[in-house]
Formats: sequence, C-alpha cells, structure tokens
Amino acid sequence: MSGAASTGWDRQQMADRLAREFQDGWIVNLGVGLPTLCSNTDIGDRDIVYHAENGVIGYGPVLPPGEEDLHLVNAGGQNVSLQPGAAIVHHADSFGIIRSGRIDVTVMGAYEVSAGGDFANWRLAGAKGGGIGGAMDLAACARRVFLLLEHTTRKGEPRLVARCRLPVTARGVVTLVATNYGLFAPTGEGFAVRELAPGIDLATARAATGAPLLPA
Amino acid sequence: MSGAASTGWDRQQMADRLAREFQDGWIVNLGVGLPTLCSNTDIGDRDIVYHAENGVIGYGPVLPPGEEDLHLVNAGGQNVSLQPGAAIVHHADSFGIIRSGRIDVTVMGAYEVSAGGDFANWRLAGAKGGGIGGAMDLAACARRVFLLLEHTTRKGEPRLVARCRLPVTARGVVTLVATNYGLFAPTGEGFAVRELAPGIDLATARAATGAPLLPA
Amino acid sequence: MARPGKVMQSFAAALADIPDGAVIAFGGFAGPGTPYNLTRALLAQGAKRLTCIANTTGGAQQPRMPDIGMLVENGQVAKVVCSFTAATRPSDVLPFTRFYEAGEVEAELVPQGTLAERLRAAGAGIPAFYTPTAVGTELAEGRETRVINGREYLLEYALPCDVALLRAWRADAAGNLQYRRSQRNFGPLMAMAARLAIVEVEEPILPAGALDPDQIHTPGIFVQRLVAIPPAPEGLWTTRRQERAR
Amino acid sequence: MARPGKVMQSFAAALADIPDGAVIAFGGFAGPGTPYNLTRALLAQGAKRLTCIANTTGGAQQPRMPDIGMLVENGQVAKVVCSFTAATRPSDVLPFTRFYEAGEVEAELVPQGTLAERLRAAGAGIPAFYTPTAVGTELAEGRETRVINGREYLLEYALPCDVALLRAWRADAAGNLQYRRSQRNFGPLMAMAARLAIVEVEEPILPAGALDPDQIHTPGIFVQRLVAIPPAPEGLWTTRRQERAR
Repeated sequence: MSGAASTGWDRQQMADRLAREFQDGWIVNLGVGLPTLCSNTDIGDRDIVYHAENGVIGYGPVLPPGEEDLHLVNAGGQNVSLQPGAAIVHHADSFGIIRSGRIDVTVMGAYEVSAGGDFANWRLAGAKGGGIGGAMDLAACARRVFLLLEHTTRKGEPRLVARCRLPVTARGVVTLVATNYGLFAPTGEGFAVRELAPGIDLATARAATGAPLLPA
Repeated sequence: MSGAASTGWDRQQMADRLAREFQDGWIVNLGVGLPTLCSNTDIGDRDIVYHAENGVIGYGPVLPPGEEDLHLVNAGGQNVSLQPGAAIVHHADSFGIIRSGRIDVTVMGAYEVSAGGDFANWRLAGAKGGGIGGAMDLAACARRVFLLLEHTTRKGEPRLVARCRLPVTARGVVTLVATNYGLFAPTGEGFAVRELAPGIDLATARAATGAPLLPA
Repeated sequence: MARPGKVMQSFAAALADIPDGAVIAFGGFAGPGTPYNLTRALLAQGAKRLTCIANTTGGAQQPRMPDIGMLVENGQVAKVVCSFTAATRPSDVLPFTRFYEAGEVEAELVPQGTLAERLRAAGAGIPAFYTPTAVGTELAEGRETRVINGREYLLEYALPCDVALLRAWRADAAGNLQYRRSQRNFGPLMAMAARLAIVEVEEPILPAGALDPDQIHTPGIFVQRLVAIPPAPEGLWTTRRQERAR
Repeated sequence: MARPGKVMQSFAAALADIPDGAVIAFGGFAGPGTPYNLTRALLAQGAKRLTCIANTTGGAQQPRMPDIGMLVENGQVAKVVCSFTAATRPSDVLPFTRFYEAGEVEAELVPQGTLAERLRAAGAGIPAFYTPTAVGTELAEGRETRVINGREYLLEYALPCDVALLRAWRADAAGNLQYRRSQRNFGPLMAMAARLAIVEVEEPILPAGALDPDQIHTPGIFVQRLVAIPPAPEGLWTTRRQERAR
C-alpha cells in the first residue's frame, strides 16, 4: 500500500469530488468555510443555481479585490458575482425557499457525523455559545444534506462516528460525506464507502473512523 | 319638527361626515361600496394614506374613463390613481400591515351593527354563500372600525340593533357608525348620538333604531 | 445537457399535463393579475375534479371573461377555496353561487388575509400559524384557538397547491417575474405555494439577466413555465368590460 | 397641520429618545445592511439594559466597526437574540462571546431562518407559527411541538421590537426604501417588526414620488425616521477591513 504517508484529497479536491454529485438543474446552498470551495469547481454544462441564506439566488465566483460589489456577499461574507437570471430576496423569503424544500442540496461543514445521519456543527464541547446561523434550517429542510469535513480532528480523533457526542444540528438527514479520505454515505449501521481518495486504503480509513466502514 | 319628510344625509354627506373624523397622519382602509365615497371627501391639509387590501399603499382619486391605469385598482376594483410616495406590496404583506395594527381606521359597510360593537356584513339571512373578502381581517385588526350604512333596510327595519341576528364579521370592535340619520357610537347598552343629520330628530332616529339611543 | 427552457409556445402546451384532481391557484384581484388566457386554455383542456383557489370565482359583470365560474359550469370543479362565495353586492348573483347553493360544488370560505397567509405559509415551509382573524365568528366554530399574550387566536394551516396560474407584466427566461401595480396581489404567494407555476406574460419574454436582480417580484426558482400573451384578438388583454368601454 | 417629516439631520437626533430597556433590532448580514452609523450613535447615546436582536453581534475581524459587541462592552446590553453567540470558525473569538461565557450578558440563540420568520411574524400580526427547524435538537428540549401531516414541528413566537436600526441604499421622503443587492437581508422584516424604524441611507434622500411604487422594498408606512449618511470620514461607509484593502 502506498497510502501510509498520504492524507488523501486536499481541500479543493474534496470539494470538487462532492460537486461532481450536483445534478443539472439543482439549487445548491453552500455553507461557510470548506463548502464554499464547491463554487470554484468547474461544473461543465450543468445548470446549477447557488443560493445563499442572505437572499442571493444565482451567485457566481468570488470577485478579486478591487472588483467587488460591496453590497453583495454570499453566506460566508465573501464578495461574489451574480449570474444572469439572479434575483435578490429578503431573509424571510430566502428561508422560505429553504423550508419549503426548494434547496436540492445543502453542503455544510461539521464537527461530527453519525452512522445514522445525525450531525453536529454548531457548538463545541464545553462551550456555552455556539454558531447556528442557517445550518439548522438547511439541515432540517433541504432535500439532501451533504457534508464536507476533515476525516479526523487535529488530534486524530474520528469525526465519522457511531453516535454524535456534540449537540446535533439535525438528526438522520445526512446522505453523503466527503472527507480527505474519500466519499462516504451513512447507512444506519456504519458508513458505506463510495470512493477512497488516492493513497487511502480501507484499513487506513477504518482506523480513522469511529463506526463500521462498509465497502461498496 | 321639520324632519318628518327628511331622510337625512345623502350617501356622499354620510361619507363626508365620517371622513371629518380622520386625523392627520392616519392610514385609512376603505371598504367596497359606500366607504369608497370617503376618498372623494376634501381632507384639507390632513395627510391621509389610503391603503387597499390588494397591496396599494397611498392611492388617490378614481380616474375618469380613458385615463385609467388598467394595472391598478383599489379594493373595490375601481381604477384609482397613486399619490406621491405610494408603494405596492403583495397580498400577504398587505394583510401583514392590517394584522399588525397599522391601519388607523377601516371604514366598512354593514348589514347590521349592535350596541356592543358587533357587526355583520358578510352573509345575508338564508344564504349559503357569503362575501368576506378582507372584512374579517380588517375588523379584527384595524385600530378603529367605522361603519357607513343606511339607518334602516329598504323595508324600514333597523340596522342599528341590540344584538346582531346575522353571522358577525367581528365582535365588539365598532366605535363609530355614520348613517343617513347621523353619527352614532356603540356604548354596550345602546348607541350614543354624536350628531343628527339635518331634519332628523331624536324621536325619528329612535323609532328607526333597534337599541336605545343615548343623547350626547 | 441543457434542460428544456421555461418558455413555452402556447397556453395549451403549458397546461397539457395538468391531471384530474389537481389543486390549482388562480392569481388576480378584480382584473389585474387574472390569468384569463390560461383559464381559457384550462376550459379547453378539460381536467376535472379540480380544487380551485382564488380570491373570487369571477365577477358578476357581463360580458364575462374566462373565470372559475365557467370551469364550474363546465363540470371541471369539485371545490373552491376563496374569500367570496357570493358577491359583495347582494343584488349581484355570481354564476358560481348558483351552483354552490344547489350543492353541485363544494366551497371553503376563507378571509382574504388568511387566504393570502395560508398560501404564503405553504410557500415558506410553515405548516400552520395563528391569526386573530375570524375569532368569535361562525368560521371559528368548533376550531382550535389559543390565547397568546391575553388575546385569542385561531389556528390556520398552510394551503399548498399543485399548480399556480398567474399573469405577470414582464419575465426573463430564468422565470423571474415583475408585476405592474396591483397586478402583484396574490401572484408572488401562489408561485411560492405551488409546485408548478405557469405564467402568462404581457411583455415579450426577456433573456436571463435583463431584469435588475433587485427588482424581481417572484424569483425564477418559483416559476416553471412562461407563455407570452399573443396580440389581441388571439390573446386576452383586458377585461371585456374595459374593452367595450374603449 | 403638516406633521414633522421623516428626514432627520443627525444620527444623534434620530436616536435621542430611545429609552433604557428598549428592544432593538439591528439590520445587516456580514457587512451589507449593517447600520454602522446608527450603532456608533447609540454607543454615544448610552441607553442601557437593551435587548439587541441581530443575526450576529459583530465579526471577529480587526479593526472593528461599531457593533453589538461594543454595546455589550459599553455596558448597554442586557440580552442578545441572535443566530451566533460564537463565531463560525472556532479559532475566532467574538468580543461578545467573552462577556457571554462570563455570564455578564444573556443570550437567546435562534436559528437564522427562525429569527427571520419570528421578525416577519411580528410585522405581519402573526403571534406564533410552527417550523420544522431545530426539531430533535437541544434548542427544542422542553418546548412545545406538534405533529402536522406526520411531521414534527416546533412552536415559535413572534419577535416584536421597539426599534429597528437599518441601513438602506435609497429612500424617499415618505420613507420608502430600496436596498441594494444583499443589503436587503433582514431590513424589510425588522422595519415591519418594529414600532420605530430608523434608517441610515446611502444616497441623498429623494422627494416622495421619486421612486417607482413597484420597486419599493420597504414601504414608507413601516419607516419613521431617515438620516442621510454624510461623506467620509464623518460617515461610516464600508467595513474598515474593506477600507484598508482599498
């Protein structure tokens, strides 16, 4: 095995791999941080509409310094561009779009995800405060919830686990998880391995995962 | 008494008398029919904003044939003009304005009004169908409910009554009633006489009223 | 891999797949925003057992324009949800009212603001809400109420639709809509509440990007099909009463 | 008998009568729509025991712009209602979070969509509604839920405000507002939810009638006071981070 020294995909590769799953015509919401990288991915001739919680429907790439429209940011506060056919709505209408099931997929970062499809991304252990933002609305209401996260914590502890220890954002909603180690799908009993990153073998992935990994 | 042959105010005079009660700065909603006549009244230098259920905020006089904007009607379907500073909203926002207590007064027509401030204007006796429109929202939520109606039915039966016999639009909300006989305020026990129309004396009004009339 | 566009060439094509039993919302308030052309096409299309949601079933005026009353007369309607099952003026008799009084069609009478809010709730993913409207009236009899901060409110449920038939002023190919003046009325709410919004459009349909993103009344993600209204007499433009007066 | 107009000459004058204990909503999402000038004036005005409603209490970036975190540090805040009591990135520490963790200020953490909908409900006269958001989470523990059509929903109450502090792009003397691009965010909702909406405006304030009635994002009946932002450096225009980058 060549994977001993590999940590698998880099951040952009993880995002690119997940973005390959976006289907033509989807409305996609990208969370702050890692998920934002998905909008850098070349989506070919697929027609994808990016929606942001702050009411921007149909945004495009981040603009370079000096070319920004200072009145326009995505959910992560980045100054983005607009695609032809874009529309702006207020926050209540924007979350109306979310709650009424119009978001085909939301991509979020997470601290933990469980085999049952629960995930946690709003409060760390021991903290009094947390950051929910739009994550609970999106998690409860988007048609699909995809996660993008490093396979382990900096201390090497697994983030793909049997049960979440942190307070959850929503239960039983996650259908696909991309990490630096590969692409995984919660099955209830564990995680189905959809794909492993180059240089990552099943044993390596298993050792870094807190729930059974089920080969495809 | 000179009033024996008089039927009091005509329709426009009733509307004019009620419109005198509108205070500077009020937002006023006028119902279909008689109440529409209030917007013909010269309001002098008072700043009144007319609101219609279909989302028109700040409309003005009805336009003559040939000058109408066919995209613009008031709640009664008349082609009205817009005042400077007008704004258009959709129906949910328009009723949000109503329910959140921003309408200073709604003026409606009615079949009956009771001494307790109940009124009925949506279904006639024996009918299966009715016409509610925005009346129940306005009646329940406007800061004040004024009514404009003929003092009696065509058969001479009183419309100002002790208790409503028809199904009510809202209970205990009416504070002022203008009829062809004068201006009246429900008090619980009866109607306080605020003013009598020229040629109408108290005895005439009493004979045509189904609840005690209390002189001012 | 380009998906089929939203612009369709005929009202008939835009409505062809509406099935029997569909729940259909019709835009419009006293003329402006009323989808006369789509309603006429639905009369020809013939879908049956429809539930029709609208402010009214049409006016009492003559000559008539295509309206829900005609769909009722045509045997296409099982139920109507509206704020008028009779005209405001007792002397006017709506065509619909005759069928309703005869028990040939069901109706659910809803206060206009509650109707708007129930549609908005459906489009906003809110399954139910409380409102002060209709408390203490016959419409509240036997229904659930709740006292909040000392005031009594009525529980109301969202009103989702399968289809919305709407009329707008301008549109772009992405489905973004602008309504002119009081044409807006129920349009944005019904588009949100429906899974399939079909819109007749007065101005020529613009390319995506031609409308200012700040000035969109209904975002294109709520709109699936657009048909430009052809010139008169093929297209219906104003009410016939207005046409006669000109 | 002309009432005093809505246009005021200074931020200080526009805020002078805000009392201790007021419930104040602050517009803005990550910069656009944030009322920097009004917030700075509120720091100077000094009202205490405030409840502040906003998406965030301000960012972790340096140099800072006037934000709710500064009002907290200034001893003016009793409670915050927001969707972030800590930053998204665990390594960022919000100034507010330190006070919160120390128990010196209360906080109510609300999912962003629920926050928006609670403000909208207050402005729309809806006292309470059900939402799918946060069901099954710690935020729903001990709270009332209801199953509707087989799905569980959480009961949420309207969030009315005494005051809204907002920033808009253009306004007319009647108080009609236009926001530009994502500046809109919470502005229309907070204006509706508040009894007193005070707005800092980027463009010179136009006479009533200068804005197209079809293109108003917040109708003037929701807006009580307007202040045009003076040129920099007196007026605050962009975030300081943006100013530095130019």
